[in-house]
Amino acid sequence: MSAHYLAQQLINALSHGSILALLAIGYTMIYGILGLINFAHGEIFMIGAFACFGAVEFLEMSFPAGVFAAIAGSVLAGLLIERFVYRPCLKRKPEALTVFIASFGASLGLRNLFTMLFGDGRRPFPSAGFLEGIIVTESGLTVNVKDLWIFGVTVILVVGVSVFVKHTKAGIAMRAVAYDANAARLVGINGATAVLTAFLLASILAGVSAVAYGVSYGIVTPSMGYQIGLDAFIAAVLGGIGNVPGAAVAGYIIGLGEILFVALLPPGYSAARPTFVWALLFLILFLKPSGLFRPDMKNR
Amino acid sequence: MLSIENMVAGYGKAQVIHGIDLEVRSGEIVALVGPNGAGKTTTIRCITGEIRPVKGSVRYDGANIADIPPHRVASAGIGCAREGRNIFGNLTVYENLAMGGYVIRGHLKLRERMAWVYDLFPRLKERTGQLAESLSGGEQQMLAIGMAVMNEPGLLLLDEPSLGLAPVVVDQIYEKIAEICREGASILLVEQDVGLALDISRRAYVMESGQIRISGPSDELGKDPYIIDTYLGAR
Amino acid sequence: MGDLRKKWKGFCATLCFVSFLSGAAAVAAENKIVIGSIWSQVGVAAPPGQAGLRGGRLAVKLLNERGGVFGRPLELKNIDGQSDTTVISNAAIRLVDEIKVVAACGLCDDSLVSAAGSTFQSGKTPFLVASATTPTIPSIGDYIFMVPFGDNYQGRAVASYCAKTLGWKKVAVIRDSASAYSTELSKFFVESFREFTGDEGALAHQEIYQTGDVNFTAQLTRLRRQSDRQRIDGIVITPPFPQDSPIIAKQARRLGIRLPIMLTDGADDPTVIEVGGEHVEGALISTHFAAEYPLTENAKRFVETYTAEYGAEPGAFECLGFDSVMILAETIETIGKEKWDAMSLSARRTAMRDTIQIHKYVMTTMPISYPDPETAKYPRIPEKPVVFKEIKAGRRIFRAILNPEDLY
Amino acid sequence: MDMNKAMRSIAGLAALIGLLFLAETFLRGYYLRLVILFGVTSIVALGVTVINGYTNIFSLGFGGPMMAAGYASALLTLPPAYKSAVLHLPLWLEQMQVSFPVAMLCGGIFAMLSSVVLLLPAFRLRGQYFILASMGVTIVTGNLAENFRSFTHGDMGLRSIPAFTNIWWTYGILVAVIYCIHRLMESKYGRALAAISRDPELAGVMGIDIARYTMLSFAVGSFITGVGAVLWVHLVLTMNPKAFNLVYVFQIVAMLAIGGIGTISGALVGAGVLTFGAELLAPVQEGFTVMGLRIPPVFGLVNVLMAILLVLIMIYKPRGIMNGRELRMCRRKKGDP
Repeated sequence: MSAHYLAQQLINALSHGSILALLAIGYTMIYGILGLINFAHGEIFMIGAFACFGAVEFLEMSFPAGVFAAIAGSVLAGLLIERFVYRPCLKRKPEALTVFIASFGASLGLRNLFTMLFGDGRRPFPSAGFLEGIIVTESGLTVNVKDLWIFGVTVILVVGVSVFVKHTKAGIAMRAVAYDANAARLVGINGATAVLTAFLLASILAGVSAVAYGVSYGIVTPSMGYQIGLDAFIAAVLGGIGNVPGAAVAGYIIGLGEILFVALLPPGYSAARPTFVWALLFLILFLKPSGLFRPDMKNR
Repeated sequence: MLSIENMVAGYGKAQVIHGIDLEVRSGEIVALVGPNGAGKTTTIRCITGEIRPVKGSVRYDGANIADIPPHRVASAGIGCAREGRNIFGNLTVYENLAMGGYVIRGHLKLRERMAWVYDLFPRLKERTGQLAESLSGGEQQMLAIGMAVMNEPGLLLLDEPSLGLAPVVVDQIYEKIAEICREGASILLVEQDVGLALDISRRAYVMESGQIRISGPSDELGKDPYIIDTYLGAR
Repeated sequence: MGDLRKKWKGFCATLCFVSFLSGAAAVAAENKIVIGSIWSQVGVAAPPGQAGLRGGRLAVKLLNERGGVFGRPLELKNIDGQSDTTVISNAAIRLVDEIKVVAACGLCDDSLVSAAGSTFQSGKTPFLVASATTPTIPSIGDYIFMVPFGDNYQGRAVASYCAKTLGWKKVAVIRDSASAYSTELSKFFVESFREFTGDEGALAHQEIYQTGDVNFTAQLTRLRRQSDRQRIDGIVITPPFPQDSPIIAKQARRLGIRLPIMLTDGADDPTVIEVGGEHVEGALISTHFAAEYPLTENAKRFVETYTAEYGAEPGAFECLGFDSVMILAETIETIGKEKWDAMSLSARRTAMRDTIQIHKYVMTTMPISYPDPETAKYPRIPEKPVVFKEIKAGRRIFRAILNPEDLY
Repeated sequence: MDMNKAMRSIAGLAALIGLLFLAETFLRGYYLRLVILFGVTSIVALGVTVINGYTNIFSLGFGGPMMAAGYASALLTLPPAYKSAVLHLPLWLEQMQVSFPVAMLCGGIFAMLSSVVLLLPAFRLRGQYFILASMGVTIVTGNLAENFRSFTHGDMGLRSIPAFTNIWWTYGILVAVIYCIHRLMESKYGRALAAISRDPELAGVMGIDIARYTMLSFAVGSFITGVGAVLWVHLVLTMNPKAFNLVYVFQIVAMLAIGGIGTISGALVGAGVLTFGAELLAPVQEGFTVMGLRIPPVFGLVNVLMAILLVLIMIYKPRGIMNGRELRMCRRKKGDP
């Protein structure tokens, strides 16, 4: 195992880890504040990708405009899901299971809707010239410009959201609502606003993540959010629910772990990659049931 | 300042409060005492807007607040420290206080109030960066009260501030309550320890089974044979 | 309670009415010749399923424009398999028992064929497997035929082309371990390639992924390291569905791997070029048909009419759907009108089976015939030429053709 | 009173047998298949309702044990010639060929054992973590089945599995399962389980051994789902790694959610809605002509409608169509589609 080989694999994990990290933050925030697995988060991600695809392909916008379209699409989807699925569902103070199934229904419905409209096939995702370059270092490492962009943007967003949640009034209020919604109301925090903020942030990140996914793999499909959504949720659990930087770090750990699992074992094992991710989850949950880092929102 | 008239309230079909009248005047401490399950906490919840009364009115500074949602009550000038330490365990002491002052507009004002609370409870200042859940019981109670007064409330609702605390700590807390009142806040104090409550308050209401049984100036109530028999007998 | 019972009765009545209507429709359709198909329109198998159905519909349209099968309109009744084992198994029973088709075609995934195959066999209804290619599939029974060539045959053809025409000595293979198509085809390819090169070590490297993977960089980086250490002439990828190969190609090029790429018929699809863009330029594809090759006029006509109808060039799945329907139509015509009219449904089905077994098809894109089941190693799999194309300037250009006699 | 009840049970059973006879005689292949499929699905749904509805846990891991049961039964009943041709099995397994009831029993026991082995460690986890871990069990089992080719034949799956499942086996077992669950729920165990599912903490305080009862209902439920899986395999005649994947698991959970989790009627109603609803509505999306108006095909419409139905039920009737009640009169009629 040469250092050169490892270094290249590490570079390979940059974009995949970033995609997972951005998604994982979304899961962690919504789980933190509402205590529910937002199963439809993968679909919010998918809708972002379709929004970008549609804007560039059909409306002939430029790629940067497409990125904003992706964010807008995701945010719209996230807020609609919050408004028409979770809010009416939670209003009746249901059992956790009810909300879980509703969220799963929302996910299924959106995925099927997009399948109905666009078909199951993969469509080409637009890209921009400035993302396409390849840098080859003297030692022969290949670095794609898009990976650098994705990594850079992700780091900025992760730091931004972490600072927001940690230090701004709205961010602290969000964590307060996550801890005890009733107590938060008594000091004058509007719980609904905090929940909306969480959905807004989660959706923005999902939109960016969708663009990163599209640029990296060049495709957009209605089922794109399913697999990666599960992986990202695992990352959220590993990172300690509600812990924003934790989720991001865990996203990179899983992204890198998947790459290294394939890279370090003989080719025959590559197909067991899904099993590896879950095995990692089981292992960590048994050793440290609250995740790698301290949960930051829910104290359970 | 606060006046409750003929209020009826409950949870779903179970009626808990059967028509009470209660008044807190400006600058006074009013105690609401009574046995467990008498409806004291429910009364507090009606004032904070968590429960909407079935009948009757809750007026604060002349305006009916029975129908406004809880998160608006705080900005109307009512602070509340609830039974069971209404603090955010996952936030630091500083952050908790900042949340207590959530409705304050302007950074300077927030700083000023925070300094005031730190003056009131120097212990909190020592613990400012610590997570609230790591504090001791007494410190948590101080924090809860500190949060409630951050907003410089005209009316402070205190629900069982002595619950589960060592007597020494209870004395400290009650000193602070008196101090807060001297700074200008009216206080409605819900307390199980009747003797303690009558000592600090100017007037008191005794609540039993959802109704006000007796009310009057605290020193008079302290001499009332019924009160002595029922509540102060142990003393 | 009474209300519920009333509703229940109403529901039953509606059910009876619906089934009565469908029965009535079946009687009215007596004049038509109804063939069935199962192509998934949703789920994992939907992209090839939709392509297959488009091809099949085109064949029906062309046949009906020409006057149908001996003057009668042909109807293709497709049931959406939803890529689901249970649904497909139900669909097979519906086609055999309820719609009473004379024969059926469709399906594109080996595991899904298993769900339908035994139903067609026990219902004694000929079934043409449109695009699953494992050579053991027709061992389900003598009513099950394949339209594409088997993996053994294509594997050998690709090996022959790589070793003899392109002169490759060492190859790397990338395959999907969750797909029977991919594993079987790679296996047969490697066996034949070793035979043709006479080199046991001709397979320089092998990489594996799992259906649904989108990140292949780890595998490709290892492949690149291997190609730095020893000579590799090309990469053979056997993707079960069109979706994977352009992504693999894209990531390979982005990692600086410039080796020639050979794809198999699962990748002969316009989306490969749409998604892959410049990254799949120069890739070779083995497939079933080519418009440019003058062996039959049909392939050209198929490509032209398809392009006119759908505004895009067809791929392998469209071609196989088209061929499936054409085989069924030609079979019925071969049996002849008088004989056909005199036969009962089960006799028609059996006659179709017997005809498919011996007839040499000319209405399909390429000449297709089935080998003698007594002597063939894998019976009921067609012998037909394998076409090689190259992707050039976003189009698939004909490169070569290998006839069955060239291979063995 | 008792007499009356017994008479009614016998009358109900006789009516059911009569209906099944009618169904077998008059229903054609496809409709007969739907009736059988409804029975099989109901058995699985009942098994899952025992696992998830009667305790305080919620498992999405039953796909894994079902897969184990399906493969076990297939391997035990396939002809040795087929097994030696496509698989690489230990000799004893290759040569073994058992009768259907034995295979079914083995399948059930295998499902029970594997679910206990797979999910027992996960009992340490709480709430949504458990759901996540159990989901992983289903995914991982599928992934393993795809890659252990010598036992499972990989993605191609096993085929030519003997067709044993018929209307009598299916409904015989369904009636037995309903009877057992009914008796279980009215016994001491049932009351304990009911207490646990309502308020686990209170039940614990009352001295109910939660872990033991949860295990019990978990094992019983897994056994029933295993038997259901065996029936499915011998009905569809193929077994592949995607047979009981997460999609299938979610379908069953959706059924229970629609019908109402935790009751026998809920499971049956849910299974009915999904089996017949999806099959009857499927032609709608293939496009049709109404009074000269051509409705174009919209594939996937049924799936979208089902998902919307699921969300609406969760919002407005969180306890399902049956709202947590049992329908006593209707239950005996379930033989009739």
